[in-house]
Amino acid sequence: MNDLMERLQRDFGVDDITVRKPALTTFRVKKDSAETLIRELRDREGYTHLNFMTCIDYIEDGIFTLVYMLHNYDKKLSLGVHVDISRENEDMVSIHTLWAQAWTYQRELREMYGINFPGSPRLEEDFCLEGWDDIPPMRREFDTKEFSEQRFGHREGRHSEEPRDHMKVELYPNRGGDEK
Amino acid sequence: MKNSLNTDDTLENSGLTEEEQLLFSNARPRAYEPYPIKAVEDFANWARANSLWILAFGTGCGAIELRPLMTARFDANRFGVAGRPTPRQSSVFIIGGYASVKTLKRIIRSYEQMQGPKFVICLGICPINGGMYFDSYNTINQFDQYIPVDLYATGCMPRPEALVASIMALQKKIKAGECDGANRYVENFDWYKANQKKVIKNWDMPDYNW
Amino acid sequence: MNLKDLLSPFFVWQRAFEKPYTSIRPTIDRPGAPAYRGFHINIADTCVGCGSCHEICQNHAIDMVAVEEYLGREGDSGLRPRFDYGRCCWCGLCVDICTAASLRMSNEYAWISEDPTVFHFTAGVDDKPWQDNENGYRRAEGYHLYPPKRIEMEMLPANESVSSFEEVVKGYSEEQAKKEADRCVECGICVATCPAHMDVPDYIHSIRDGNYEKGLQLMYRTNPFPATCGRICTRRCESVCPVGILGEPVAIRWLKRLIVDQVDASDYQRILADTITENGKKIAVIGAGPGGMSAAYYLRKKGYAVTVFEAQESAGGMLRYGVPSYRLPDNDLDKDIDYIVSLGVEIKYNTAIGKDIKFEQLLENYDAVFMSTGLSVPSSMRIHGEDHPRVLSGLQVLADVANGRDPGIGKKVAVIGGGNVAMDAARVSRRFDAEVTILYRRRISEMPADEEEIHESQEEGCRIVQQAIPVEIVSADSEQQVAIRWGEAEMVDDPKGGRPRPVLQEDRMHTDTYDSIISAIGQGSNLDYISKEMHEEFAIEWGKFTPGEYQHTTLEKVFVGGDFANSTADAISAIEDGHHAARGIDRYLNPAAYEEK
Amino acid sequence: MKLPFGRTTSSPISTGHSASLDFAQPEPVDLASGKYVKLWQGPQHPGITGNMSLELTLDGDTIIDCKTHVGYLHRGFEKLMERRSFIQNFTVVCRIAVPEPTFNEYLYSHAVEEISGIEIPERATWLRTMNLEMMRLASFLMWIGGQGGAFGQYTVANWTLAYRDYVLDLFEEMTGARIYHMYIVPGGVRAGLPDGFEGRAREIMDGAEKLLDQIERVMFNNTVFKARSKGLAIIPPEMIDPYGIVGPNARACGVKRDLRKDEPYLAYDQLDFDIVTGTDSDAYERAYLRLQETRQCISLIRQCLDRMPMDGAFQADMPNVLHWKVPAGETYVKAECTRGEYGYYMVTDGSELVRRVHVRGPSYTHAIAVMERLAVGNNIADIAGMMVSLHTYPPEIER
Repeated sequence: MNDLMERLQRDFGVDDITVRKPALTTFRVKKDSAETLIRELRDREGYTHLNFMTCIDYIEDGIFTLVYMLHNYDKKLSLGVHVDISRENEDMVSIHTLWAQAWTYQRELREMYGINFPGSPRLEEDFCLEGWDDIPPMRREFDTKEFSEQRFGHREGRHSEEPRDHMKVELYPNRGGDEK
Repeated sequence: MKNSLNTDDTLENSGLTEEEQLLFSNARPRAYEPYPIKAVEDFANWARANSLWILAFGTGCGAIELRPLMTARFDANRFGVAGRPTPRQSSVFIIGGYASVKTLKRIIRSYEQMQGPKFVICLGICPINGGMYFDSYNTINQFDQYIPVDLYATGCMPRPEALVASIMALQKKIKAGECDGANRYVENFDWYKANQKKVIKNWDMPDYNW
Repeated sequence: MNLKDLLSPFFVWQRAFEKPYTSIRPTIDRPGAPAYRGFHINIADTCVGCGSCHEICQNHAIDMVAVEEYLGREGDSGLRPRFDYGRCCWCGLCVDICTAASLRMSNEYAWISEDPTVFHFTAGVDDKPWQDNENGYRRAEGYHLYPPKRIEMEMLPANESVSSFEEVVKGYSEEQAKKEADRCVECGICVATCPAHMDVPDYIHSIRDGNYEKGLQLMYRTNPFPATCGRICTRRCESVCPVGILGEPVAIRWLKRLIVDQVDASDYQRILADTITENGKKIAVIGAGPGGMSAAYYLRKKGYAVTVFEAQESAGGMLRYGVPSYRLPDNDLDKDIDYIVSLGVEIKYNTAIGKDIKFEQLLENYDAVFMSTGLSVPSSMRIHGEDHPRVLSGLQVLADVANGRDPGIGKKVAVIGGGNVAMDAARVSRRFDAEVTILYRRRISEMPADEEEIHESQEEGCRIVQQAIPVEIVSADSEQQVAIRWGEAEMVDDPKGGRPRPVLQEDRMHTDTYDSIISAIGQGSNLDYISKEMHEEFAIEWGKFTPGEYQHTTLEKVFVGGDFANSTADAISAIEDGHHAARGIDRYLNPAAYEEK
Repeated sequence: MKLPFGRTTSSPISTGHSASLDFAQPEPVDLASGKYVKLWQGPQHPGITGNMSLELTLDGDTIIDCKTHVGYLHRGFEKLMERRSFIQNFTVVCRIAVPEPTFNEYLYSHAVEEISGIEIPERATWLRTMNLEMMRLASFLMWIGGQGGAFGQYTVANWTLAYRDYVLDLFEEMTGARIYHMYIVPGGVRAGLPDGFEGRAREIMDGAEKLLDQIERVMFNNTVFKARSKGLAIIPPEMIDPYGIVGPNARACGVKRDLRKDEPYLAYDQLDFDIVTGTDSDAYERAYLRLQETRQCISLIRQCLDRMPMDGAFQADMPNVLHWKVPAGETYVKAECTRGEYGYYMVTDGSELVRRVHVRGPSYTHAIAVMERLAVGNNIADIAGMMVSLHTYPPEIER
């Protein structure tokens, strides 16, 4: 594992290498070399299985971190390849030529985060949603509860009290620390 | 040129292209009118109650309990319940819990295609008040806003026994001639349609699926 | 295709003779499993309305609604959970978290209706057919969603504590405190029970965050004696803590103490940032105990010029002279008092009202007067020979020790009484190497002293004789000694339903000789400084005031608080009295500010 | 005739693909020519597993193009989980795969435990293992019924679905619920076994064993079933890795991979079982392999009952879950469910809420990429049987 990491560090300049557990190591790679690196891991290092591909929204840093989870069946090791891209309309290199299921993931990410993967097939088709007219729902700034309340509404007739506030109002209205 | 059954009051079908508008009817649905003789109507209701044909459309989690219901252990067939593969032959629509917006569109389409008199049973908590997914951006919260409902069975999921109980309750209600869901749909058609269109943003089907 | 494969399926006929799977009457034959998670049951009388179920419900299916009959019960918010069966997913987390174990589930599962708006009910209040169902899910033994046991507090071992005045309780470490703070369910029931209504969940939250400065600010909102209360508070909050119903209550007192211990006194000014805008009015406060100083603090914050008159040479009142320093070290008390003084509160020490300055003078010279002179006179045992020189009062012993004087108790001591003063006097005596016997009229379980105090005094070697009624003090052979004649008592049930009464058994009398006898059976107030006419005007009964709203007395300018004006006679009540009187004085002197409300 | 991927209708799959399979989408056909018919199968269709739809382009009754459409069950779990606390999430996750909720519960709990460093007691390990195997048994029983039903064998469907209900009865007794058990909770499990459970479980296992023998005779030895399933939807070995095929679908073509053996979790390293593999890789082989795995389940449940400690703690020491902060971390945990590798990827940031959870269900590839490929060249009548044979659960695709 260390040899591989050293080589990746040398050849691809990967950083942020973290051993999460014996069977899982994650590292970060620049967007430009991501596809080559993943291809190399698949073809030469035996990481032939793409467990999944997903995205984490770090809205506070203004980036999307794409995660490619690769697995080596012989060594029983997994690699989490992280790629940071800007949240603002940055494209990502498509890996649909590497795995058959990759374009499905890319279609999902397009729909859920609004990330573009040029060249990926059927990217513009609806995946889970239909007629979606808001910002992509998995983005952190999208408030699903608010959206649900506005669009779908809730049945009326619900009312709840906080025990503490209720007791203050009912039992000791002029006491406690709330006065100015 | 539009082919309509009733020229006075037709539907716009604005979601369809001009070409498609020629293919679909733009007539409004019509309410069911009971037989003028009460005994005949009662007999019809008795017959309806004892041959409830369920549309085999598992719209949510609830579908998982429909399988035990229909197979050997709970054997709903003895209550006159059978599964039908097409809405045209079905009289009961069991909403199996939550309905995503995408499914709701198909539910509306299937429901409208069903021949009256037709009945809707909602399973689980989600159609009542959102349930588990009350804050989800993709599931509706109050099913009765979109399709009239005859019975609710709460639970998550309601067990097959609860399902049997709700079928029995439905039978009772039908026999009493109180199942007017489909008529409510016709009477408040515009209200239902407006609600439906509020959540279904790509309305590309006829306003009423005959 | 071979013949075997063609014939094999006909095997299915064999099944025709087997028992069918079908249940004949599906809705009746099979109730839910004994531990089925069906509809909810709440034992409304056991429930305390802490709202943990509401808090943990991910579907927002539980509302806490007010139920009239439960409002005002001790340690009860008066709310009960109301379930929305259009939301509930029957996960049972509410049952698991339920602090009172009042919530459980039945094994019933069928509720069918044509109306979607009916699926609500307040469990245990609304009548539902499953309320009496005995089956259904309950939390399993040994399964917890919060730690039921509190973090052990490190204490000085009894053999060490008995020989020094070092503080017995060592206090939590930060890490321990975080763990203990984690146990809080943030219901806020303690806030209502705390006489001062301290923001307990909030400052506990600040411990979890490691933000002690915020914690200190929160505490000073309602209590300017956090270092003191963090050590010796009677902590009624803990007695109602819902976490304590099934486990041990959150150690609120020790957590409070931790916050104060973490903040240096020199940082108080910066953290609390009490800015004072003088408003030109003058207030006199009589007595620099917790009540007086609390009033002084909150009045000062509102801009009043406050003068405190104190008969003793230092401030603190009973906290200084009645509480031994192994429970409340002087420098911790000073930490609280010094901060109040630092805001510009003037204290006139050694100034007794009535002796050094007339009460009427105060009324004349100040815009308002707050009286809080507490209970400082030991009660009499009312037995023959009580005035023997070797009969000491508990208060006096404690005050002597606090002032660094030798109380002169000798080596064999009897303490009469079962309250905190008795325990303190006994434990102090142990620290002077005396052999201590505590005589108490009733049973140990009925002692008014803190359970912890009783336990610790026993640990330290005090012998407690229960059901012992003193009858007479008699002279002993030596002048340095005194004898007491006491009789055993039997507890007799009160026919009126009150608590059992001890009845002296004349045939079981004993006489023991001691070096001294310490009487600690209670205290009364000293109101000599008030003229007789005023006594009547104040309607003082049994030396106690019954103040009106905002601690206001019948005399326009006078507000009272503290032990002689409440029934609980503890520090935290006095602090609240002072705080509340400060509110009242402000309302009285500055009514314009409150008119809008 | 010439079909996309260079296959002919007579041999549904050519086996000569190299490692660099061509993943290109088929060329769209000219519908206006009138030669082809476009047909939607699903979402309202009894032959569809779960709730998804296939957009089929037909030439006669031969499928020349298949597009899958999912999302009918999309509830946005991953979003919902980001706004629920760690304890609240455990009740949500089981809804992701309706017929097999337990794997979600286990993996979610395990991911949380791994990041926060909680060690669960041994008894909980065994209870979890047995719970998972019971789930596998119930799920396979339902699947066998589905596969039988898809080829017209409703008798078998009636048997297995009814028998599955007995397994659900066991679940009900053990966990308090039939479908959504919510039994495996971060920190352990919620309760031990009820009194007399072991005896009843053994009884039901004995019955299940007998039932499986009967099913083998009635269904697997059935000429009709053989005729319809043999040679249907062959997955060649070259497809396995490029398409991410896992579980029985991969094992049926001789790939010896099973997470329970390869990367043992829970108590699997102490249990005695072998990986079942097949050779033919067609629908029949997959079905038969699953039948054998169902038998294996029964043996594993028995082993669990034999070896499980019957008393002791079943929950680790937990913090107060009302304000539980899990330290920042990242992990990917996986388990072998009935369909293969089921995984939870979790990222936490030290707050009271999870930062990101990604749920990896095997159907994601099986029901989309693999399905779209295998459907081509087949008869429309076989589509339902083929889908069932791949064992897909749409809710785990769209979550």
